[in-house]
Amino acid sequence: MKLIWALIRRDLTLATRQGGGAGTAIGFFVTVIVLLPLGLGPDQALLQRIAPGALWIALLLSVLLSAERIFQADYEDGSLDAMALGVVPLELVVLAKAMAHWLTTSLPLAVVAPLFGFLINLDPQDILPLWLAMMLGSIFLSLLAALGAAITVALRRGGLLVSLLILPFYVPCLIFGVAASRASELVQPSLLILTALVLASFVLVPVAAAAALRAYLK
Amino acid sequence: MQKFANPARFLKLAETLLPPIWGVTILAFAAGLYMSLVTAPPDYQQGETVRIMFVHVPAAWMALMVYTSMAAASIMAAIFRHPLADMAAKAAAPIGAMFCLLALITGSLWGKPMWGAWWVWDARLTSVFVLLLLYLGYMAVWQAIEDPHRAALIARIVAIAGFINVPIVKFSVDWWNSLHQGASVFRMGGPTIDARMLWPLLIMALAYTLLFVGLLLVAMRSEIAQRKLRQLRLAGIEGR
Amino acid sequence: MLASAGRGEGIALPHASRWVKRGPMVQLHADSLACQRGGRTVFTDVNFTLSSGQLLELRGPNGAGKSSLLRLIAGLGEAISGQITLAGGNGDLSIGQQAHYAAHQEAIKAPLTVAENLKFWGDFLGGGDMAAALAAFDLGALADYPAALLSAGQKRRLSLARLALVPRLLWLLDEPTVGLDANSLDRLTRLLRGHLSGGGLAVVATHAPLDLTADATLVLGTAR
Amino acid sequence: MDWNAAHIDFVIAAYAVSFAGLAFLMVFILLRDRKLKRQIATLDRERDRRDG
Repeated sequence: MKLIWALIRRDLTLATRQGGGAGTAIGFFVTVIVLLPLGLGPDQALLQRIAPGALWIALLLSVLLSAERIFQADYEDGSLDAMALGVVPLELVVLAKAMAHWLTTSLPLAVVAPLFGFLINLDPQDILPLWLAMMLGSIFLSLLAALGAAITVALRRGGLLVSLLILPFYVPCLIFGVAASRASELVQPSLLILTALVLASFVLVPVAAAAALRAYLK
Repeated sequence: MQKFANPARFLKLAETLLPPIWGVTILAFAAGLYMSLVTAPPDYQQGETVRIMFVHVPAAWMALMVYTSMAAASIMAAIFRHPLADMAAKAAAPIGAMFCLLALITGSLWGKPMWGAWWVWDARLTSVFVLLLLYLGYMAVWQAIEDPHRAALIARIVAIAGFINVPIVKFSVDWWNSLHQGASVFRMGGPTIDARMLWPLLIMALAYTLLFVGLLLVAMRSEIAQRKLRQLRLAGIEGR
Repeated sequence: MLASAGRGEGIALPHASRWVKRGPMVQLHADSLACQRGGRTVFTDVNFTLSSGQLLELRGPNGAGKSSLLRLIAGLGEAISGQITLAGGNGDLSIGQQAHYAAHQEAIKAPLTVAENLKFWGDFLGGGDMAAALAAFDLGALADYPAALLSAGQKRRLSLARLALVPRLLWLLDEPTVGLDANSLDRLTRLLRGHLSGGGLAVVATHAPLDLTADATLVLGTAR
Repeated sequence: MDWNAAHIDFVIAAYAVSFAGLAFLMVFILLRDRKLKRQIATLDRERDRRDG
């Protein structure tokens, strides 16, 4: 697996050198959160009730925003062609790219998200379950973002299509993620189902995304 | 290797099948309408509004059945590399999307008199809504990619992935629904459906299915014609 | 159907050295190949056979399908008819996985330095010889410069350096001489000659003639 | 069916929308089919004229 780690390490250095990745996503996230009280009014009780859901939706949209860039650069500069000729199956390349995107964008977001909960009066004892659920859910979000990116890699205005294609897949993750965030105790059914979703996507998404990339390489 | 299956055989088949299909479809609709509007009894609770069921339920069934057949066609196309299967899925998508839309509209028209709200986050209606998004996503893929062969490869993946997503969404929305509301009051015509209610439902479902098959054959004929048109135009350009 | 589709099925990831086989006759064979791009036929009925140590030169006007043929051989394309087989290579690897495909796009990441770019490809392709790669195109001096600052010619040299980084049986070069100065051209020719004498195969699409005698020449795009 | 029962307008609306939707779908598909057939016919005639 040294070969896969080379790809993840390269993407990490690229993200840190170019910056932008986590920064813009967190910026977008905070903007969405700030808009909520402006739109719904400063009623603390209302905000507290919708806080976990709102944080999850903002996280989901922020990851979606950065989805398009996962394969774009590699497709345009020919790296994808060269990687397809590597000994590493394309499925593992997709997994590595998705993990790199998770480490550079979704994970920082998931770590930071509950901290911005105070803006919308998040109940403090909800912070820990929210954190745990978001850490887990963000993997699923990144993997699906990678699938959306693979499907629209060569399209000019792919961004819109990615959202339309991927949001239906985000529905289960949102439902179980928010349920797990409102947990009385940490580990309970919705968190387990969320884990199941993550594990299932670990297997299914790379296969589908690799097939999509192959369609563009052909 | 994508040898273009000769469509002549399919076109001849469509030519012979279409007239009888249209005939039976009209009969089925006539019988179905008569039975659902006249012979079926009003519901003891809902009164006449239960008749909306005869257009709502078949549309919902068809929306799911058409998406399932699109996924099946995509799997067939992936395994047997048969381009007609891709075209069948592409042709079926708009028809399925229309059924889905009709299921949602009639569902909300049924919900308004029953619960006083145009849209109720009932588990089934929500799943059908997500299904509509899957249809739109699938159709958008064909629009977004010019090269037909490449579009077919991508559309297959979207159809199959979407198909895997449908039960997951259904499960999560049911679970979510039980979390926020009690089991929805929206029972489909009580525990055992009265025979006089069941027959119109089945006849209407049959009519919808026949209409789908007929429209699918015509739409596939158009897809073949469109591909032929594209090749004629390309051949035209190459000549100059 | 392509003899071996461009999917790496090999579970065990073989190490670089097992790829270049000395001795037994390796043969790349294509018969009645036809290719379509976006509904337009690019070429039909292409046949050739290439054995160890031989160079096939592709000639023909732009858009004649030279790049498409190279991509087909690398497994990055799908022929509508005909087959490509590599006899004698490593059985459980596809043709593409035993080939280097140097395309117009150089697969170079601007923020990374020259050394980091090469290091990544070395690691990703299963162990690379950095020193040889840097030396092959005299990139030693540029090793620590970010690729963004390189000129077109230097970028081309970095891209071609991958040929020396990881030994592969079959070289597919798409107009490699573009942007190279005389010195680099000479280095490329020496590298290619070494590859061929070591039993490697090469298919090169080029306008500028290399001062290497091609064993076979295939002209595309005339059968209009 | 009792035509002046409560909410009868919803039932009529539901049926009307359903058949409007299906009719629109049919018309759309059949028109597109005929349009394509005509386009192919003209192109075929043109090609025959050019090659003939």
